[in-house]
Amino acid sequence: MVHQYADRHTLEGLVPADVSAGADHLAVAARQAIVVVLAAPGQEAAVAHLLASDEDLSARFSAPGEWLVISGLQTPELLHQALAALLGDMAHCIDQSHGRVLLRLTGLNARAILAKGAGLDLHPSAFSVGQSANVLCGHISVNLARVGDDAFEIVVMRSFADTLLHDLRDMGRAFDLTTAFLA
Amino acid sequence: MRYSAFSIVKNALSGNVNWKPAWRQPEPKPFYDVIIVGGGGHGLATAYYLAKEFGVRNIAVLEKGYLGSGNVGRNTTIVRSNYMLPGNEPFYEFSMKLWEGLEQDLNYNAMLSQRGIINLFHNDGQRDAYIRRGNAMWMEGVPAELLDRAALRKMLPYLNFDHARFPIIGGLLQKRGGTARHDAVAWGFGRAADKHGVDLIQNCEVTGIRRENGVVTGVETSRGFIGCGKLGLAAAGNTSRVGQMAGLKLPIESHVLQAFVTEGLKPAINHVITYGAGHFYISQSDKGGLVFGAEIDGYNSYAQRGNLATVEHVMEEGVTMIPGLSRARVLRSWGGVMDMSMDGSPIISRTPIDNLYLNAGWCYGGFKATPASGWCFAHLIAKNETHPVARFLRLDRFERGYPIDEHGAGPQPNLH
Amino acid sequence: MTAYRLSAGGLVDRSAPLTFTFDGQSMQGFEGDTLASGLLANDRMLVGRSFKYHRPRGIVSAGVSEPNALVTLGLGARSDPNTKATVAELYAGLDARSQNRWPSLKYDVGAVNGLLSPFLSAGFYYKTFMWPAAFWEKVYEPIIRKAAGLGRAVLERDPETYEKCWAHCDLLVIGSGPTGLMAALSAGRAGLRVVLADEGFRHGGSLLSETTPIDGAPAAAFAAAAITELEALPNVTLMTRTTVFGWYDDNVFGALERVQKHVATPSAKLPVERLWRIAARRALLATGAEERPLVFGGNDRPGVMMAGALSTYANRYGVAAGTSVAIFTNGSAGYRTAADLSAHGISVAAIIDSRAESPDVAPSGTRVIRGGSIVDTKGKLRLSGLVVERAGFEEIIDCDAIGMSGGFSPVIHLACQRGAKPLWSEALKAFVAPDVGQGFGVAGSAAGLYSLPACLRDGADKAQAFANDLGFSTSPADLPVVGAEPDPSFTALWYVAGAKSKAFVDFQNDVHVSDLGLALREGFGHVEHAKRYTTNGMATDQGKLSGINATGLLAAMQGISPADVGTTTFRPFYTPVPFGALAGTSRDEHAAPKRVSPLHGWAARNGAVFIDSGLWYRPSWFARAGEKTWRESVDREVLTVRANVGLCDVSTLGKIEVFGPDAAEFLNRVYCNPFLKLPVGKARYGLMLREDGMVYDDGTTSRLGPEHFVVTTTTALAGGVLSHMEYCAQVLWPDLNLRFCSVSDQWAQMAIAGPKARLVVQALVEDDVSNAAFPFLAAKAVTLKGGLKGRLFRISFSGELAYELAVPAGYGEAVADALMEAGRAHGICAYGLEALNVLRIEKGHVTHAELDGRVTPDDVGFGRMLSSQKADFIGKRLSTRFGLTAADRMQMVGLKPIEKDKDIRAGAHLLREGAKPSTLNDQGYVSSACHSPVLGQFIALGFLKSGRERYGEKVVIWDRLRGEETLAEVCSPVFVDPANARLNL
Amino acid sequence: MASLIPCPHCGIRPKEEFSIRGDASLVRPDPESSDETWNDYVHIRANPRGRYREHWQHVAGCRRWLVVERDTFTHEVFSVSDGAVRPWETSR
Repeated sequence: MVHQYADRHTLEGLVPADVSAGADHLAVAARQAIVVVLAAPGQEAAVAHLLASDEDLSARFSAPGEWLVISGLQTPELLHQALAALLGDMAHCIDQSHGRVLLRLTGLNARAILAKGAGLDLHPSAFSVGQSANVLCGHISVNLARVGDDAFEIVVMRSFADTLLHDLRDMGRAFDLTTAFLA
Repeated sequence: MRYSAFSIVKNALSGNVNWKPAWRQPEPKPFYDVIIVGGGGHGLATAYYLAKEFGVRNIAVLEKGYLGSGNVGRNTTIVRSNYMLPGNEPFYEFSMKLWEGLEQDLNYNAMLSQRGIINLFHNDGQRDAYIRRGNAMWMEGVPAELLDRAALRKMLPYLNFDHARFPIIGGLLQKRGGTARHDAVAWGFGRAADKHGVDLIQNCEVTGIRRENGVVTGVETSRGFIGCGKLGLAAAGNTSRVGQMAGLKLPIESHVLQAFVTEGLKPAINHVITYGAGHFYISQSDKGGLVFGAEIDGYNSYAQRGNLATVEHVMEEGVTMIPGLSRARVLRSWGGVMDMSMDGSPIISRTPIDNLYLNAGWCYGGFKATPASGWCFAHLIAKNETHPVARFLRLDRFERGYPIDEHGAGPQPNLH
Repeated sequence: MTAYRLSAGGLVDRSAPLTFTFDGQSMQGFEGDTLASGLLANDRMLVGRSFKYHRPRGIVSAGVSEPNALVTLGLGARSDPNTKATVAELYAGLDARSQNRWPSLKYDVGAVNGLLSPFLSAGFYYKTFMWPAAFWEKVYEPIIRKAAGLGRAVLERDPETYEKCWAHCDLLVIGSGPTGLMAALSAGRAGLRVVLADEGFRHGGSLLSETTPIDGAPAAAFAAAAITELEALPNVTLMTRTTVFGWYDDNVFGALERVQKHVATPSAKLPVERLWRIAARRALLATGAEERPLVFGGNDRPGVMMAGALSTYANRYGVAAGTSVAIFTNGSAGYRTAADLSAHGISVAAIIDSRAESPDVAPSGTRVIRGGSIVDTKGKLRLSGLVVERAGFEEIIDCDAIGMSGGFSPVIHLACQRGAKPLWSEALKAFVAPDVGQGFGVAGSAAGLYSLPACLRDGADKAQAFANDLGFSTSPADLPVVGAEPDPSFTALWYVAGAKSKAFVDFQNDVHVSDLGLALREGFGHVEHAKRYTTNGMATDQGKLSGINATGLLAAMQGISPADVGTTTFRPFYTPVPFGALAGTSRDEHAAPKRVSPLHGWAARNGAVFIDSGLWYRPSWFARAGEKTWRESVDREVLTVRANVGLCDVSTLGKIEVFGPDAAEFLNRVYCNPFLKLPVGKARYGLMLREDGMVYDDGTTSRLGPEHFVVTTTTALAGGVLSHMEYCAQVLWPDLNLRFCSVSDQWAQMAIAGPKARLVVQALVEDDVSNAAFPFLAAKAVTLKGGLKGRLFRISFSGELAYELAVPAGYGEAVADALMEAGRAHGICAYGLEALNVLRIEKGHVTHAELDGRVTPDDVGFGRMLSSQKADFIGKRLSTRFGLTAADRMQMVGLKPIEKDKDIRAGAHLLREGAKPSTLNDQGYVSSACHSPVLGQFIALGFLKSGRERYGEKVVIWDRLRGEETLAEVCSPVFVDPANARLNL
Repeated sequence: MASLIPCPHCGIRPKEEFSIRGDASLVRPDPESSDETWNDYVHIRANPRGRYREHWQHVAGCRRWLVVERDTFTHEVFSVSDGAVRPWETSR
């Protein structure tokens, strides 16, 4: 009987692995550890503080007392264990590494591309580096984070990733947006 | 003055200067046997039938704006009787039959156009629900036809058969469904009511309802107190406000529904079509404008205007249903305030106050009901007895547990 | 020749000639022309026919108010009917055709309507066409519909693309004329995020036709310099070809950008049009003022134009609309046009000034007829002269164009779209915008300031005020130097007395003065009634020219002030917006997102035929070679599950994990059946009600730990149930200590069902899945051989021994493949929604075909689940209402045709045997039906009045819609294994 | 209102990110309350023209249920707050 199972990315076959990035580029993370952290009622501030204190963790705000914690370095299991150890009874940690897909949009036109889908004001004065939020992009709810002046990360539910990819490519058509898996 | 081809010729030859006003502009009398609040389609129809069918003589209709200034003049003109539930179908079919003789009865051409209404469906579950509906229509003796994809393609080749996100698999056709010229319905009923002696009093806003010993004795208005023997409310989106003046607790929320018209185009869409994967519906007027709408904006509102997000959603549905609409230019959008009931069905009912009667809860479907609503409300007011086809449309059906919920959406008005 | 290109002047690029066609005739224009200026340069004044009388009509305006010059551009699926020639930008290869005429523009048969006009007065159709009743749809309406509309709708698939975009700014300036430019400069210099939008293809608005120098240079040069400065400011966004069409709540504006409507072959990389939603903290309306037509006899003759348009054609486009032009004016503006024309060497035949006296000075040598009025015009397809009347004397003056100037109306459309009523200004003889507050200002001519210096100052002042309001500091405005100009003045003139032919108010809809008089006479004097009765203002220009004159006329006829008549309601859209642009990219296959199951690839490899199910695509059945109909495949799948084992993708069900000390208490309140005592490691079927006592959704909930549950919902209501639970937790019971999270996308979930299911599951799962170790309704985390972690549930929708195995989504396909491999020896097959549906009907399980929002738990046989022990749960109280517990409610039953070979289909109704069909006799309906391969016949679930008392009774399954009647026996809804023996194997 | 909602957790967002449920002034009755109280809660609405408190959920954002206090005629928004009666500790 088979004992090792292949982990298939939902965008496999839809995104090339070896395209050189253009000026505006959409990279799809092939593997990512993503854990939803839900602070227990009353523990929101303490959890926020602990998450902020660990430089290896990137905690994306999604709702009061709720974060998507992302790590490009750890496996889902290790991230989950690390968070459970860090937060103990203060929070519930739910592995969503398979339930979400992470995309990174970079380039001078990244903001102009996103403005075709998201109603959030993306001007740096309104949405600065380090900020994140759940937001509607077209008809799909995503978590959007600004990770650089011209770099954004988008976390989307796995089942919607195909459509979001199509939409983002369409939004980037005028700028010759390139797409590839993140090596 | 009776309207006819002859009257048109005669007046044309005399320079069209001898036409008489469609209705008088009476001063309010101190007392009426029956006062109807609301000079829209339902209020005018009620007054007309009260006078003509039920022999009530001393009637006034009080309208805060101009006649027909509410929803009767801002809807998408659709007429149909294709309901599923026994609480609704006989009532709407009664209305349909009244429509079919209305113009001759009123001596006014409301341009009833029975061009056929087609409800599209997109999956097996919807198909089964529409078959259930079609059979419910037949139970009431109302012809309905099931169209498959091939028949639809032949009939409406411009629908999105090949690139639809939600494929069209068939449709339910009611051939007798169609449209009527909305303003003309109000004007026709108003003119005919006036001919029967009804006082149509415009610019007369009801500001209070006077009660003595538990019965209504009259209404305070912007033109002074007017006494009445019986009071009927037909105030559509303002029902809650008027009802509150009499202390009524009502299962109604007011919501805004937007409607739209395109620039005039040569006729291309010759039916009324509704989209089953959304709420979009469309027909083309005899002037050439494509008239359409979809869902309500979703929030409580008394403003006769809506928001752009809803507009965009309506257009998405429209273009998805008929790709060729893409280049048609939308000329105007407007909003009507809908009296959304808690089960999506209307109320024609007595109230806890003996001589106060209620006609409300029409949601976005009041126009097609206009004649039957008027007739049944007049029946109720005149005889203090419910008309058989309206017997389920009671105000107390909610507390008694007899909702008439066509959509199965429960007591949340913005889901109906 | 009457209209022609001037030898010099204008902002057209004479070095860039363009060839275009009109009604097949090839013509030449220049870059910078509109179609209208191009047509005039080619001496084409006659461009259209009116709606009702098919009267010949020419170009009237030079902008969006144009009622007459409507043409169809493009061919086939790319055609754009009703395009205003006055706005359409000329490009090489543009193909324009006239509309509403047959056989040709010059000879139009429809013009016969004009002869019948006495019979076609306003509202005539309401008074006739009623006899005989049957004739309306058959005879009258088709004739009327033949006459309907102007341009032709093709209804072909649009090959172009559209898109939407958001913009956010501190200040939106609408209109880039003198006021808007100064406003944008002031705000931009102060550092505000500014969007400056103009509907034209070139910024500058009226400055592009302006002859007064600014800072000693031509006005257009000032505009160009201002734009250069604004372009250099990073905080300013300039948008041309962008019409702000609507003002919505919270200062959100809709704007349409025509990205590629001016190019012959649009680039595939760009949309042809783009819809902008602009969220502006402040907005300034700088849309200028509209010149009013004069209502005089024969005022619709081709060649009668707005005076300002004549100036624009001459100054901006270098085109003379006539060789000998008369001006008819009630104010000073007419004199300016006369001066403009004279300066270009165009002969001015006369200035006819309705005022007996005025201080205005005509160009030298120009004849001025003060106190005169035009009472008629001459010519057929083109104006050849006019009849002027003064002091009782008439005179014919030859001319081939008339410029009419009836005063000005501020363009306040947007300001009044949100319910504010325009205010009548007696001083301005015009309606002005009231103070609408909310960060929306009106400036320049739109605010009734008509002189250039006043507009420039007002734009700067109001922008600075907004800047200060938002906390930006500003320096004193650096205003350009312009020679002092008097405000143009005029006297109100709603109707020119003594008309010898029809005097039109609404050109496109052919509404003339006597139509409005008739409306008034018949009681339709309210401005809204008059509009609806006569159709005044309802044409494609939405009354931009006709509205004010109708109000003035209705007032004058009644001897009251226009203030007492008011205007009709200003509503979106300021100018028409195509469906496509408002829809953007959400159309066709992309009308809604497509959700992809983690097992999609597995299903596809196994021959799945997919069907859309909400936003998902799910396998409907799995076709195998040799199977000719879907029924063959489905029957095989069902029989395989009943005999061996099958695998079904159930990943699309909603999955919500609930955590916390109060998790059990919470579930106990949202479900009607008890959950407090559900043991860890167990699943339970739950029924969720709405507060009105009706069933909302169902699903299994499993307790994975003392404070950890996983709730499943139906696919259709996954989102709705989550929202409902959030409402309950956040709003109703915020004191409960719990949290939850949707995990629907994390897990690939597979149902393995059939008597051999255990063999297949055990082959993959490390844990013991025997009946003893893992009985019916067991639920727990498991480890797959090899170490993969998953979850296993012993639940069954099919009625067979069944497991649902969940693994992290990415592994779904591999695990499904492994299950198929493990099951091969046991005859496993993949099964889809159709087979699932048959299996559950055979077992009497409900779906949303039964749970349609109108049924109680008791209706579907779950009355006993309503816990009487619980103090409270959602829906408890109202489920006791009389109507919800009445004995004659419809209850779910099974139905079997008496003749075994008859079929039953969902949607049929039920009648007592021998009863006549009627609503009163209606006994119920069929909710689900299928062919049961196990029973070898059709079976159905249905709802029948007092149904559970009627097992054994024969009822008629009445499907009139499809012409079928079938006699059936009422039975229990559980057709297969009523003792549940198979579940517990 | 209705174009943009200032979510207390996420900032100003367009209407389409929200779903709307209805009157937020209704309080779910005690189980022991009268039939009339329960019927009023489920079916009767004050439906004022003017100031109104309405439940909106930020479905595409934080998924919090919010109380939007606004005017049903002018559509002006007066305030938006979290729907949980207990003050929520924001930890953003």
